[in-house]
Amino acid sequence: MEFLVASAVGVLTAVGVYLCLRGRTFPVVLGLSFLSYAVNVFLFATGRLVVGRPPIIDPAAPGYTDPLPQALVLTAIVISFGMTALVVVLALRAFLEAGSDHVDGREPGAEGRR
Amino acid sequence: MSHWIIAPVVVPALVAAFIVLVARFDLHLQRTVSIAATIGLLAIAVGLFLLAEDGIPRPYLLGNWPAPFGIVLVLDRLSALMLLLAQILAVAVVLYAAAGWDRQGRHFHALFQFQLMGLNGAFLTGDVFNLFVFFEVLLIASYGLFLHGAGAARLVTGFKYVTVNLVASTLFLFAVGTIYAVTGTLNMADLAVKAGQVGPDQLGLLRTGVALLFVVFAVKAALVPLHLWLPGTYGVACAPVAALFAIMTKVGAYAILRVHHMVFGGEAAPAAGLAEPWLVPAAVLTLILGTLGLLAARSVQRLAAFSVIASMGTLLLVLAVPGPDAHAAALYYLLHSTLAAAALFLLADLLAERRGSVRDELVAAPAFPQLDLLAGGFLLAAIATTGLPPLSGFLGKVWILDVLRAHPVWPWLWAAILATSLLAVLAFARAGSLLFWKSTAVGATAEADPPPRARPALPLVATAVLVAAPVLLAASAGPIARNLEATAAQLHDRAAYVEAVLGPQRLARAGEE
Amino acid sequence: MSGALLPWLGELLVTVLLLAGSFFIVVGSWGLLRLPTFMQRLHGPTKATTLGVGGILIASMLFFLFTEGRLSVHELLITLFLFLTAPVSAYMLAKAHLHRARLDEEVPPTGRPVGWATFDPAASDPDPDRSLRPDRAP
Amino acid sequence: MNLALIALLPFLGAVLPPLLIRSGRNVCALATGAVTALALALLLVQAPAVFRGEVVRASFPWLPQAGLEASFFLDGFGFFFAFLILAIGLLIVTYARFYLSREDPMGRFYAFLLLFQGAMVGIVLSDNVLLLVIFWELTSLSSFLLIGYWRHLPEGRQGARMALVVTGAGGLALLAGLLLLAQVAGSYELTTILTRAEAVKGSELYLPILLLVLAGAFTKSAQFPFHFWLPHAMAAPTPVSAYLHSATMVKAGLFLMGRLWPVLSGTEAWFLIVAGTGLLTMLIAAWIAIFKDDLKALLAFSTVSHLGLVTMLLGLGTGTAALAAVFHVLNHASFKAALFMTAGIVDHEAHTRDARRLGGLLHLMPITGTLAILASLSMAGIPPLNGFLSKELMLEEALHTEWGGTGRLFPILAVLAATCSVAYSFRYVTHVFLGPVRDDYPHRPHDPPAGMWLPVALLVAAVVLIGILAEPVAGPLVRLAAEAVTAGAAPEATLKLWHGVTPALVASGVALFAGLVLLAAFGPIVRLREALWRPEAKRMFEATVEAVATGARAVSEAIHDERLQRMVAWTLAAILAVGLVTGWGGIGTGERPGLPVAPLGLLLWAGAIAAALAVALFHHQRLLALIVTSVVGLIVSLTFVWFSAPDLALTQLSVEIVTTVLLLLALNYLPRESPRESTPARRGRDVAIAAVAGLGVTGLLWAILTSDFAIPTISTYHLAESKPGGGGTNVVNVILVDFRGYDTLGEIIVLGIAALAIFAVLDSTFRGTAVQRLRTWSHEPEAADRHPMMLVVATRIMLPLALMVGIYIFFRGHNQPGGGFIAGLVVGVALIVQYMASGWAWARARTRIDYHALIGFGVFVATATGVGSWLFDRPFLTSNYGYFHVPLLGEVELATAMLFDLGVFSTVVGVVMLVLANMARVAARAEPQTGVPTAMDSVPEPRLADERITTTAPVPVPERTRQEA
Amino acid sequence: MLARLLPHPLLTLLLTVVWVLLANGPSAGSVVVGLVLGIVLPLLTRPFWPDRPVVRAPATVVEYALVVLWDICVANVQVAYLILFKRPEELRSRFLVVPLDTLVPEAIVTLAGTITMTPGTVSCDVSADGRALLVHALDAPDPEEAVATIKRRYERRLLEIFG
Amino acid sequence: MIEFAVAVGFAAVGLGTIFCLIRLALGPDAVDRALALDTLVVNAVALIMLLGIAQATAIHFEAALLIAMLGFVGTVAFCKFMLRGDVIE
Ligand code: NA
Ligand code: NA
Repeated sequence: MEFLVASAVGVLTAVGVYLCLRGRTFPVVLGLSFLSYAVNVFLFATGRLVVGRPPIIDPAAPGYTDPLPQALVLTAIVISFGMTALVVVLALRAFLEAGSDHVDGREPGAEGRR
Repeated sequence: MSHWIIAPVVVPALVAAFIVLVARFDLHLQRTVSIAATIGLLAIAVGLFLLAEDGIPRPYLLGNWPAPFGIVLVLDRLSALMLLLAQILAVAVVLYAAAGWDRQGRHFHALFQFQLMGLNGAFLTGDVFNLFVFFEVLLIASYGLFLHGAGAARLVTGFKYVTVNLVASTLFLFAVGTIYAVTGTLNMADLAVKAGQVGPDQLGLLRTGVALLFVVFAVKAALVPLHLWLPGTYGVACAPVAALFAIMTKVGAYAILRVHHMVFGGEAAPAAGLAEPWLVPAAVLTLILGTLGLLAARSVQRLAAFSVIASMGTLLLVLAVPGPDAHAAALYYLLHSTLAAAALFLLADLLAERRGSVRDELVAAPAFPQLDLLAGGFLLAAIATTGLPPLSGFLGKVWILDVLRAHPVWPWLWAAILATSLLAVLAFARAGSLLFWKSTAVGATAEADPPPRARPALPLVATAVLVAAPVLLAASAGPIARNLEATAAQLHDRAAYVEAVLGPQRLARAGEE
Repeated sequence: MSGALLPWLGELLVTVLLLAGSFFIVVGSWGLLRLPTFMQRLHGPTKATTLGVGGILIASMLFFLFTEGRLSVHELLITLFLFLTAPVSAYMLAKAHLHRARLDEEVPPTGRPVGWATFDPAASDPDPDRSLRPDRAP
Repeated sequence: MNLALIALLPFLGAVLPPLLIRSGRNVCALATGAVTALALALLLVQAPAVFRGEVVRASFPWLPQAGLEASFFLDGFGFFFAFLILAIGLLIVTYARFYLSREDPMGRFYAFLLLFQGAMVGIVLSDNVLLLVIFWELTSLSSFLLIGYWRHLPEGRQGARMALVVTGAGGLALLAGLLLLAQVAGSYELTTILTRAEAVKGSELYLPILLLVLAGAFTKSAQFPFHFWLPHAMAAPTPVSAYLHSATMVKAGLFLMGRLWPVLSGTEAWFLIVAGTGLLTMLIAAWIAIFKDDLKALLAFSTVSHLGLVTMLLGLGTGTAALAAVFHVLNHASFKAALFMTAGIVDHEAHTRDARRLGGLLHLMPITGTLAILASLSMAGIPPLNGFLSKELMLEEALHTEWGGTGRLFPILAVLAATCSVAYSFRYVTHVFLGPVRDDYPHRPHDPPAGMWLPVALLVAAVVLIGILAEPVAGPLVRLAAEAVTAGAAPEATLKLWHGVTPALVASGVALFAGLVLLAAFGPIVRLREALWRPEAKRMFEATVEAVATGARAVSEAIHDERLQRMVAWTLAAILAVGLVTGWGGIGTGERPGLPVAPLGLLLWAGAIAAALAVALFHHQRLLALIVTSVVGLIVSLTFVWFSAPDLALTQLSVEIVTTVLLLLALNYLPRESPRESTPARRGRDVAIAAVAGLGVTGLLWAILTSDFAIPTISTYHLAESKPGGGGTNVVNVILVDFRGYDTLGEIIVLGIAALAIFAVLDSTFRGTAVQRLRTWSHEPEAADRHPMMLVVATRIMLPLALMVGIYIFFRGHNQPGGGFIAGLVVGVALIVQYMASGWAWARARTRIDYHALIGFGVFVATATGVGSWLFDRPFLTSNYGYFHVPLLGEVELATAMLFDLGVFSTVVGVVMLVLANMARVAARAEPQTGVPTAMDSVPEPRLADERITTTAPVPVPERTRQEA
Repeated sequence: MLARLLPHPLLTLLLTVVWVLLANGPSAGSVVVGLVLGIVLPLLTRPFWPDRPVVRAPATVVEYALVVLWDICVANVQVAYLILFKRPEELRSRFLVVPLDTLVPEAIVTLAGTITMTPGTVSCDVSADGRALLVHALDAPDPEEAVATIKRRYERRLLEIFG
Repeated sequence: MIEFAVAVGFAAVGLGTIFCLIRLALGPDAVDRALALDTLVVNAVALIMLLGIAQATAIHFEAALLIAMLGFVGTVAFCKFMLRGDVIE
């Protein structure tokens, strides 16, 4: 399974990177979401892939997976949620204000004053 | 254990919460609370600075969990110094903003306090993941502050600023994840210990993690080519925010010092010396591009923005030199460049406010009120920024030239620093003569004088504080330098840090149970 | 899985329920894939899947009852929520389809003086309370 | 102490003129004069010691880490210069009082002048080389301010900038040179450095040091080819020209060469560079000076020429030459300052200083004319004036100097220069003062008030006196200074008028004769010169600066073009470069056994990858991309379920939903499709970057997952202590609210800030262009009903259920998957569904919670919970818990961590709702304003706008009526 | 007074049951907490459910639930057959219009939900006046009969419950 | 016997997932894709329950509960968007 997870994280990263390089705000936002998926799974996986051993203390449990990366990922998810929310709103507002949803605030080719 | 150590984080958090909770509809109350709190924080920072003077790193075990299992704050000379710098800047900024900028949008003071919380938290923490969290706090507060007052340019630029920083934040997590995977710890002191125990098979992984972490800090520090976000951002932020941002790049420099020179630096660490080969050429490029930007700038605020880049180039160049001597010089330059850049940003706004429709653009325009006063301020700020004598910019540069001698290619570095200094002088001379000399030739204000608005003194006072800073830094260079030497020495005394954080406290916890 | 404690009958029951649930899951998804029109496809998942999941949930409940001797009723709750929400999803999907495929001419008339809510502007009351009220004046 | 005070007095005194100008111009000038006089007095107090041969020193620590000390010393050379600076300064102050007009801001003038004076004195008294550089650059700065004093004059601005850049550049070179010198000599103190001549000259850094130091000296002293700035500095008021650009500042370069003479001179390089440059400068500048019609320009080029003369003398490296150099500095200072002042008087009186428009002034202003003629004759080297004496010494030295393999070239060039010098000096006399009185002066001149000519008279008196009684009047001082230059080697020369008929005298005579001939043929020669190519230094400089600025702008704006795609691409490229270079070869597959591949896992893997790639491919259709992205989110959640991370799964799921709603809300006002606009090349580049990034991350994670790490992780402690120490069995939750509760505090604050920032950003939507755009936004055709009945009714049952589940998850979190954050999201989502079903206005009117307050409360509670532990003298966020028996409920666990979690919960609900409600508010604003008034119209106006509705439910809802059809 | 305290008694019951289910079984503690929440939550959320449908025949609720569950099971098999073995073109899919007698939104929604949950039919829309339901049938050879079945089996009982 | 049934269940869910993914890919309309997503979410509940049986643990209950309760919100949001553009109006 390790290779599946590693390669999936790689693909998510690649897609995130590709979308972040697009010229419109919305794909960039999606790209950031993908990057956040990727890094969350990555961070989570640094605690190794363990099946059936959740970090819930139970006398009968045979063992536990590393809980710390999970806590870190939780924090990361929450933070990236806040960031995504902000960046979405920003994309919207920039579009409403500038009249273009190009990441640079003006349609390519249009004369723009610096 | 002094609870004051956490105060720089808790106080702004509570004040911001109070503002949101209670003072939301009362700008006057917001101002009062915010200013009082900031001044209070300055007092606390001074207190902590004095506390740290004894040279013993003081850990603060959050949740009373022993290090390295809980999160630990560490007050040492460096963190105390950065705290002090941040609060000094903050006082000037909040005074400046309270004269009217805070009215331009919502929640200025709450965001401002949160920004302080983020900065202070980042300076105090002794945990790499917590550093990430507080990076995010200070970043998101900076996004909010940056967008303060909105406007198309700010929104479009804001999107870019946020996007680039989100990419960097993602990288931070990749890096921290890698480091945790190899070392199994997040505590900086523990990392310093564990980094030495990593087996040869996994050294590559650790080095990669550490190098990636460096890139994160380099983005914050605007190291070429990771600096592209800066000119726009600093060029369109509202003045007090831009002034506050003067310290944001320094957070990157601080983190490099803390993480790469303290935690992973030194003789014991396998990850030592990773960045240096990259750093020198990139820093020189930063210096050069920043300086070219100074010549290219079309407004005072952009001038200030590029001066930040140029100063980061100089600063990072020194960070490429290992050892406490170089870092003492770097710290001096850090203090100087933060305050000088902030002064320039505020001056840009004072000018913009007085020059009518041309704002702070570098074009000739009719003379304006308080021209001589601002000319004087600009002159001092320009002297400081370009590194002309006798202000701190010069002293910092001389000191830096001195320590750079330890670098193998020092003649080139000297040449870069001196040549860019000259270009900076040229740029500022052109700008200043245009703003203050040529303007008078344009003739008196042809248009009917707008009704004489009351010009509040507060912004002038705040600006004066910052403009005076390079003078004071220069005048008291001796004692400051001695302090910075001790600071740098402490930073490099890894063993003392580790012992302070991990040593006796672990025993104390066991005894308590 | 300890079969020793599990009475044969219970095991059989669980197995049957699991198989039945599995069957309906496949059928539902197959319908989603196979049926040619959207309206037909809508039938597959919203029903068969729901019952399929329902079967597995009951199986799970019985499984824990027989293996660990405790009655796990959480599954009932999950079923409850699925039954509450699935029709809403289907309803909204159907409306979205009606709207996007512009089916206002294809659907039969309401037999009322007004049209279907998706198409008739009379339904566009900004006040949800009033729009809920049957027979509201157009 | 006194020494430092001499340098500092003018700086301190500089605050006086601007303050005192309100008391009148006389007071202002008097104060300035008093400051200068006091400094001069302090200097003279030291005279006896200096003349005794002592070296007076004073030192204060400044920045020893960088070698900088505020250390001063006074020897003969320093005394000589300091005396010149202060004495002439006193005269200039007097002169300026009368020269400046009423419109000129005098306070500022005197302030700058005193700054300059201080800097200049500082240079000559500095012991520490870095201190010297500081003062050096301060003279550049103050000269910049003085040249630009008349800020409305473009020549002033340009001249000032040029002077600053050229001399500033020299200063930077000097800094480098002196740093190296200090390194080689092992000390930053001149008094020590001057004793290390062998070490310096023997060092491999000698040549760099020499070049750098000379770059400083030559720029300051306007040596060819850096001479061009000086004439343009003449845009300054004449007192400035007289003071800075003839008597003092330009001599700083000479001073420096003299100062470092012991350690730098006497080598081949020194001779070639210094003497050669000096000679060339002397000749070229003198030639140009002849043709300058502007009196100040003429004097300026003559100054350059004389500076060249002194430079040449210093370059010769002999003691006698050094003596001559010092002597000429004195002489030149006296006659040139006088000349500038007379030029100023002419300008002041006749309102022009164009030689072509003047003539015959001797008759109209006899005093000025006489003084000017005397000074000019001295400049021409006519006996018995002091200029003659030093010129004789110069020619004497030049005559036995070999250069370019011959002993002829040097003297010939020197005589040529002297010839030109005679020519321009006499031109100044004849074209301005002699000849008939004209009637076309712009203003009819007469002698100025005594205050203006008295300083000139004093200087001319010195000119005459030194000329006649050189040895008694100037001898001791000059000799003292010269001995300091040569480090004690007493120069062999006597200062007297008559040495007999020496070759020098003959040369002098030749020069005089040739010069007069030259002047007689002035007309034809001017035409000849105009036929020659004349490099226009100012234009070249300006063009260079413009080219630099344009180039810089081109480069900078090409690089900093603010394009996000470039920013991101470079950022990623840098990350990849660093990652690959560090990781390559150092990272590889480890030996750790992995989990077997489960078929379903493979399926989910394929699904996730297919979905992700589909999003990349079809991202142009945004709704589609969003739907497919949800699939990825779902699979990520399932991954967390699979690999023992229930809390993560819950969080991911609920965050996913909120994010989707948020994106849809935004998408409503964004274009539904992205145009296909990137070129195939660009896409190729991006795919390449993406692929490398993906492979890199895969490799990194693969290496991590397959490696066995020997070091145990700190989480073994968390697992062990979770129950006994933290009171919870859900270790992840205990980490979140206890072990690392501080992280969580930061995290909810991030959320809170995000909400505040979003609120602030959206708040501004209701002003300016955005409103117009919103109002005119063309919607796609919409379905009719806003509030589908089934949805509305279902959500009314769902809400209490969801709240209950939220409460359940909240309380369970400490021991089982769940917790405040997830609970907050569940409640938030439940409320969102209400909003979706019934609309923003309806739902908001029924929510009595102020979301701002909820956020503030949450942050406050969480922080205050942390602070609470101070009461027990425990660190911030120290938790406590206990078990309590409650009737009916049994054992109940209460933990402070739960209070903390309550803060988390409250913040999360507040954030989710504040953000969504405000997004919805944007939409409400955009509604076409038709038909019945809706609740949206009652949104408070922007100034006071808040998400709070001040007037709720403006639409009266009648009682439910039942009507049969 | 009681009506004010218990705006939706059935909801209170439902919530109590749900809490007990969440607590994974009845116990004194869970019932008490469930009851408290069952009372408090409807009060808190009352503004969101302003109407108060009166349940007139609580017993019919149980009957209705059993009928629906039975129908779900039976019809599922039929639909499975249709999906698996009938060629799509053989399906007589069509829209049905179910005229409504009930005027209670909760009843209408319950009916629509029931129709959707019983295989073979999906509720698609209501008329703008809320007096007719648009239903899609996967295979309805006799549309009138299908509509009649719906009205007979479900709407009749709902009318009993909600009046 | 139950192991077998669980394996069949996994296979069924897998198959169902494949069908959903194919429908997701085929479309043709966004509504079809939203429907496919909705079905996937329900399949996910089944998958989680099966995991619970296979691992004999109740630890996944909350996840299943949350999907069951909130899974439809995404679908509703997508539909509302397609219907009105404005998700919250
Ligand atoms: Na956290
Ligand atoms: Na939790």
